[in-house]
Amino acid sequence: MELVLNEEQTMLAQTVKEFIKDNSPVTRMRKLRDDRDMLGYSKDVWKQMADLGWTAILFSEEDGGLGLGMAETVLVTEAMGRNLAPEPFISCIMLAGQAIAQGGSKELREEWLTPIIAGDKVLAVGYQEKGKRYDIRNIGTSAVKGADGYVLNGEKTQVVDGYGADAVIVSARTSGKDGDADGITLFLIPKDAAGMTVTRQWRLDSKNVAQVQLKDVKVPAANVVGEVDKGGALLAKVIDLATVALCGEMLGGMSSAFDRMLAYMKERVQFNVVIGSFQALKHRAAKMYMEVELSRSVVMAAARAVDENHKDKDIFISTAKARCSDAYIAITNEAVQIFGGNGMTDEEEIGFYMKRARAAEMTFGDATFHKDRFAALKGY
Amino acid sequence: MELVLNEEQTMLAQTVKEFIKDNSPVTRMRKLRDDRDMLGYSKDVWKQMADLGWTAILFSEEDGGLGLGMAETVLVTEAMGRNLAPEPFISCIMLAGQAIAQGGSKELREEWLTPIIAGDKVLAVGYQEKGKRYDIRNIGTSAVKGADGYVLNGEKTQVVDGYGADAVIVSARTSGKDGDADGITLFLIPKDAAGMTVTRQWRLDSKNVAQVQLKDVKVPAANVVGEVDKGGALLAKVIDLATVALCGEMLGGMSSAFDRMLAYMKERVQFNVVIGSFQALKHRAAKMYMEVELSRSVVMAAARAVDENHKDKDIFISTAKARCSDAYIAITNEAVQIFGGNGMTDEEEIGFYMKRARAAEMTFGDATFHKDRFAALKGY
Amino acid sequence: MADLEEFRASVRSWLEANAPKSLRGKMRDPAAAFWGGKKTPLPYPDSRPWLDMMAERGWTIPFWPKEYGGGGLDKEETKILNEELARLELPPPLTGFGITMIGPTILQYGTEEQKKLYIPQIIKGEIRWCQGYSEPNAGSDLANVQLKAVVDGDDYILNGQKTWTSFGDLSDWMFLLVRSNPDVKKQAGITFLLTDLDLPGVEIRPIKLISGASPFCEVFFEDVRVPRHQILNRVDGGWEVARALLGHERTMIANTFGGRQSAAESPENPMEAAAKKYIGLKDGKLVDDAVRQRMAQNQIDEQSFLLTVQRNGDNVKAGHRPGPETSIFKVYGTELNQRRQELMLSIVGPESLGWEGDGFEKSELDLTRVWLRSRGNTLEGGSSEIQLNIIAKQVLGLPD
Amino acid sequence: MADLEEFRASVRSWLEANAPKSLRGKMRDPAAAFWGGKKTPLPYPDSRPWLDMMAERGWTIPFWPKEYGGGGLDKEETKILNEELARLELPPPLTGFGITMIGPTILQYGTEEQKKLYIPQIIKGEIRWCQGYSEPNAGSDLANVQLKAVVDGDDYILNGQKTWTSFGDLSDWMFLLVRSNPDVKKQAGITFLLTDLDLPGVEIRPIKLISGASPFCEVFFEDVRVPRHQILNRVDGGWEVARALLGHERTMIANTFGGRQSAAESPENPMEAAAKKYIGLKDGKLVDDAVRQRMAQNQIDEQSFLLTVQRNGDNVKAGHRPGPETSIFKVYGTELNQRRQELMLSIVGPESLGWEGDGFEKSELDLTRVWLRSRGNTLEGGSSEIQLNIIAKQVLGLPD
Repeated sequence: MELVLNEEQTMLAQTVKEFIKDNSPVTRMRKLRDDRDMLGYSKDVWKQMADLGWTAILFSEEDGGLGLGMAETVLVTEAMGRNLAPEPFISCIMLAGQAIAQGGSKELREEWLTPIIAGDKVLAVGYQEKGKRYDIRNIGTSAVKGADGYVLNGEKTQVVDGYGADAVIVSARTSGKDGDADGITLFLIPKDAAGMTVTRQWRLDSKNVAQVQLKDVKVPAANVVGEVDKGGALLAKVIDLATVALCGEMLGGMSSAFDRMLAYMKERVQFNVVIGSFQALKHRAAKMYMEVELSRSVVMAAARAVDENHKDKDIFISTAKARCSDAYIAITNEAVQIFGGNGMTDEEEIGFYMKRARAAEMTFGDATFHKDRFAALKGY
Repeated sequence: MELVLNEEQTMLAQTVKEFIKDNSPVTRMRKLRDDRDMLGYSKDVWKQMADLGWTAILFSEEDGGLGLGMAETVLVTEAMGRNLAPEPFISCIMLAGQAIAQGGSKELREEWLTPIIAGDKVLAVGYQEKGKRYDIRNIGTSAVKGADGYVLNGEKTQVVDGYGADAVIVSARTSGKDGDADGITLFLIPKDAAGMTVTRQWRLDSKNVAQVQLKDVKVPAANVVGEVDKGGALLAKVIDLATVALCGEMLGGMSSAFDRMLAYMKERVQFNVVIGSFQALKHRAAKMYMEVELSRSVVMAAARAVDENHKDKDIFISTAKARCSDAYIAITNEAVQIFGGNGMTDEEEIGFYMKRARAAEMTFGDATFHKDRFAALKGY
Repeated sequence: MADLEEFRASVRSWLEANAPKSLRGKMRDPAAAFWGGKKTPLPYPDSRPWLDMMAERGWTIPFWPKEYGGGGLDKEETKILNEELARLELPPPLTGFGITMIGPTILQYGTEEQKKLYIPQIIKGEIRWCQGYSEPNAGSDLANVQLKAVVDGDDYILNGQKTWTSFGDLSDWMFLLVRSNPDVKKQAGITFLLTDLDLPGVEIRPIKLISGASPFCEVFFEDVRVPRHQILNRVDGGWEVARALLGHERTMIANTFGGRQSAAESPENPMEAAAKKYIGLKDGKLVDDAVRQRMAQNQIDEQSFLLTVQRNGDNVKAGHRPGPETSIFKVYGTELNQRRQELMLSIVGPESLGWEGDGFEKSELDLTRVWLRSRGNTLEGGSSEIQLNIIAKQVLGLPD
Repeated sequence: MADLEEFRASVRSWLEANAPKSLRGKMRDPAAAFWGGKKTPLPYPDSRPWLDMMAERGWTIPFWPKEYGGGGLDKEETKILNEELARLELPPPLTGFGITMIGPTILQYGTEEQKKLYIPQIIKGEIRWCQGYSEPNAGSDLANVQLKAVVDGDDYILNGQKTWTSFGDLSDWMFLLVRSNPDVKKQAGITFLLTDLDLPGVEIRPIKLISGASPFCEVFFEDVRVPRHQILNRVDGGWEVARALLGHERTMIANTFGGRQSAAESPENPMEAAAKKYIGLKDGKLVDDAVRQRMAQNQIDEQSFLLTVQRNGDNVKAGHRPGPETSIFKVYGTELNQRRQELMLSIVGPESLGWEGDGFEKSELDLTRVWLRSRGNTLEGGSSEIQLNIIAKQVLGLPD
């Protein structure tokens, strides 16, 4: 793999960065939060991003996409991460879209992929359950096969962009027991399905997340995404892709936090000099800079490993998620410390990054989870 | 417990410190090393220390001791640690002496304790075996009961002060299997026992350590220290005491390393100023200072917890060993870094402390071993 | 000796007869702390009578001199009183900066008139005090005081701003530093002043923090007239007072983060409880070994820290000079608390991400805020960087 | 394209016909590296003929200009040569500071006469070079050069001392910094000089390290006469040369610690092997979970680092400016290596404490020394502190 952007990628990176800069300053995300906006993102901005083609990047040309790869995808999420743009890229494109693209029947793909890529419909995936931590095979939600389809019962938590979604894809156990890899099936449930209640939850990073309660929800067999009992593998695969995209976002976030810290060090005066002239702070900044650079390398490598279907791609993915989790937290902690009292105020934007760093760490497995997975993949 | 020295303790601390300062500069330990002195310590200095009463501190008045406690003992080992005095305090007094005092028959005590306390005889304890790491219940050495006593076979490694010892107490398995707590017995073997070969080993900290090979060594039942099959518990108890004494030594070593580093920071000029004026180094020095202070507290507490037979004394001991191990290593690493190239030369004494820190860490269980034990004692 | 036993008996019977039954057992209830003054809500209905009856005997601060309304108790008697309060698990009747900071400072620097005036008010909890040190462009550079004080007759006229004033909105009076002389070295032109916050021209605005709470305020002064007799120590002698007072503050912070329990005690441990709930044990060991090791490290750090606080106290009690300086406690205690809160997040996992509302338990929502709040610990009361500078200079003797 | 294939065929047949069979398979054998010169022992009997036959074609440094004895190969041809060497797993015929440091610097700053004189000697491995930068009281302050150079006719007369000279005792010539002008700003009075070490007045003493080895020397100069035409760049223009050369050195150190294998490769891993031997697996997991986690962290760090080195190289190859500066590689690479060695000690446990002799395996004794040696990595070639200063200033633009 070559860890360098080609011409097209450089152009894409530039375009996305400028769009986000012009259309999504952090003040936009703050306003959504202060307004207690139920959607938590802007349908309008999302539609513009779709019109620019970014939602299409990863889908095949057959499905109406651009047939590009993760190397391009992480450029989009990085730019979004820089300004904490809350649009449903990871939920709708990486999770739901990819699940349908890779596992959906022709009918499901025709019905849902076109509006997803067009930015007209938003779908979410509910896989997380309260108290089940990071192992997606731990599922309390059940799906029982009946005469005409399945009946689902259970509850999902923190379903990202689940509130207001046009449909939610949920994981449910069709056979086996808690912790089994087999016996999990993915079901697509349109928003008006009887028995499904979607409640907005409020999280520290102000993302749209929702509780999805399922009470005797009937789902036709045609709405199974992927194969019955084999949804665990599909979900894992899709989450791996989404993890790389999230790492891109985290890279953008930590870069921005670092840049803000550095700018503050050059401007804030104490004891008659800028604080950036204190050697202890300089050394800490230099170390944080190294963390950003290392993170950039592992994100690029993970994206390319996926694109090349590298035999060690899982190792690259866990390397990226572990490193980005630790680095994003370390950098935002340092930044808040260096911003001093100002960093503790809600008025200063740096705090948003510190909150997002935690939420991102705990999405798709935290640093420890991925270090454990790394060791297991290495065979020790 | 009161974490403060009383008047007698303050006086003792002063006396030991002065004696070591006058009689045992680090140059003495260097000379023993350079001369490849087989004993690795000085019988003469040891006798003087005994004459001053320090070998008697922990023994009961009945056994000819002073009947004092660990609170006093750590003052002696701390002073020794400051100058890396290599005399056999921990091996002979803490391990062998205590094993006999607490488990030995009246005959054994009469025969061995008096010369031990007088500094006339040196005994060592062989409990460690190659490849068995830190769990003292993993024993390959066997003792088979015969008509007149036991026959021992096996090999001990890194027996501290084993070379030239007048007798070696070894742990051997009399029943059960590797890893069992029961079934271990301690045997006292005089140096001239047929079939016992003691070979000097050379370690990075230049301590006297020895391989003890046992080939059909006959040991009379009268030489069992403690009860048959119950030697594991006695050994564990004695090692706990010795661990606290070692923590005292480590505290002395890290204090001295820290003091040397600080002095160097005040004297070494670079870029026309002393390097102690660089803020990054100042902050690192301040952090190391905290480590020394925290270590002092836990060593004092562990000693007092043992003396008071505190219900949580094992927790205090593991706290002390874990903290002192980490701190001694961190401080000596920092010190060598701050000494720069000079710190890397054999000529500069700071390197001796870095080497000793590693050896001390790996004696009686490393930091990880004691954190694990701490968690287990806490019930999680 | 007999006297002391008599004293204990009288304290005990008085407490049993008079201390409000509703407050018994609330000794460790942080919500039971009462900060006094006119604006702070009562924690419990009986908090006011409890304060009044104790203040009458001077027992809100039992060892302060009787002549100013204190209890006048000696060390032994104070200890007995505390033991008897603990016996009924009664909360302290009063807490606050009056007791821990400005009171001792007035006793040290105040004129006889000032002592007679302010100390009884403090003891009775009549006014709640807040601190006016920080200013917007000062940060760690505390001597960079810009708030102007200009003499006009018997008054100073104040113009400028303070910030990071804890509970300024709930306080009655402020002790603050003002720039009384702009023409000398900055430390030499500062005066220490006491002022009523209800004066015209004072405006108080809460600061919203990342945790969502607003425990701090900005306080603006526009042509505020403060009588000149309300200065402490001499004109332009405020820096000395400020430093003395900071010493009191650090001791207080160390006590807060060090916890008041002695190191040997083993109270029910919330971290262990959370680990068992959210992660679970298998064969007596936490299933997540990484968390297990971090917990052991954190608890070892905590024990080491508490023992160091104790050692310092024991040294002082024994009449020796204190061992490690209080700056250690501030740096280590606050960073330890941050590590503790971060570990708690790792233990609780995704459920720790909640902000409010559905789908999160109250304890989970509380944790999020407590963690965010803990980030400020290493900034307020002298940042970690400042404390490390102090240790390097004052304790280790390293040059500037 | 056809030409390249022809080139490959000719290289292959020549190597197969001529390269010593005894050296095949020794590509990764660190002991096979040959440093050239008159004093360094031959690693293998065939090392000399292998060097000579390669040097004849200029292939010790294949991409250097043909006019000075280099191979004159272009990028593609160099790549093919390396691939063919790798195919037979042949070690490089020559290594050393001539190739990595002083050679490129002479090509950059040397006069035509100097290039004609020195470059062929370097390519043929006739002289081994050592570095004379550090002095006893300089430490990280490299510009603090005290070694005096006084003009006397056509010569300089040198008096003073260098230290930390790698393998000074095995080297033939030294490139060094001398104080040619004591009356100007320290950087402005330094001259860069080349000198034969066999001249009268030079004395070389090895320094014994904590690891027991002596890879460095002190080099003393007493009235040593060096011809003035052996200066590089202008008189008093040595600092510029020194900095250019340091850039070459850092790149070399990064390569050393970054390892030459690409990040994607997974060679047999000595740490994993040691962990399996000394700790052991149970249900496919290391029994000691703390070590397991530290290993994962260390390997993640290593992979991140190697990928960053690779990214930098890929950027340069693609014609972009390099990404992160080489200072990053130095700091991170050396500290990573220290962490790696410390982790190795933890893995091996008490058996890692041996120094020599009975009761320890050779690999255990080697580890002890390698660990001790690794402590110097963050000091030599510009300490970590200096590198962090450089990053802060030159990369991040923070003020002095």
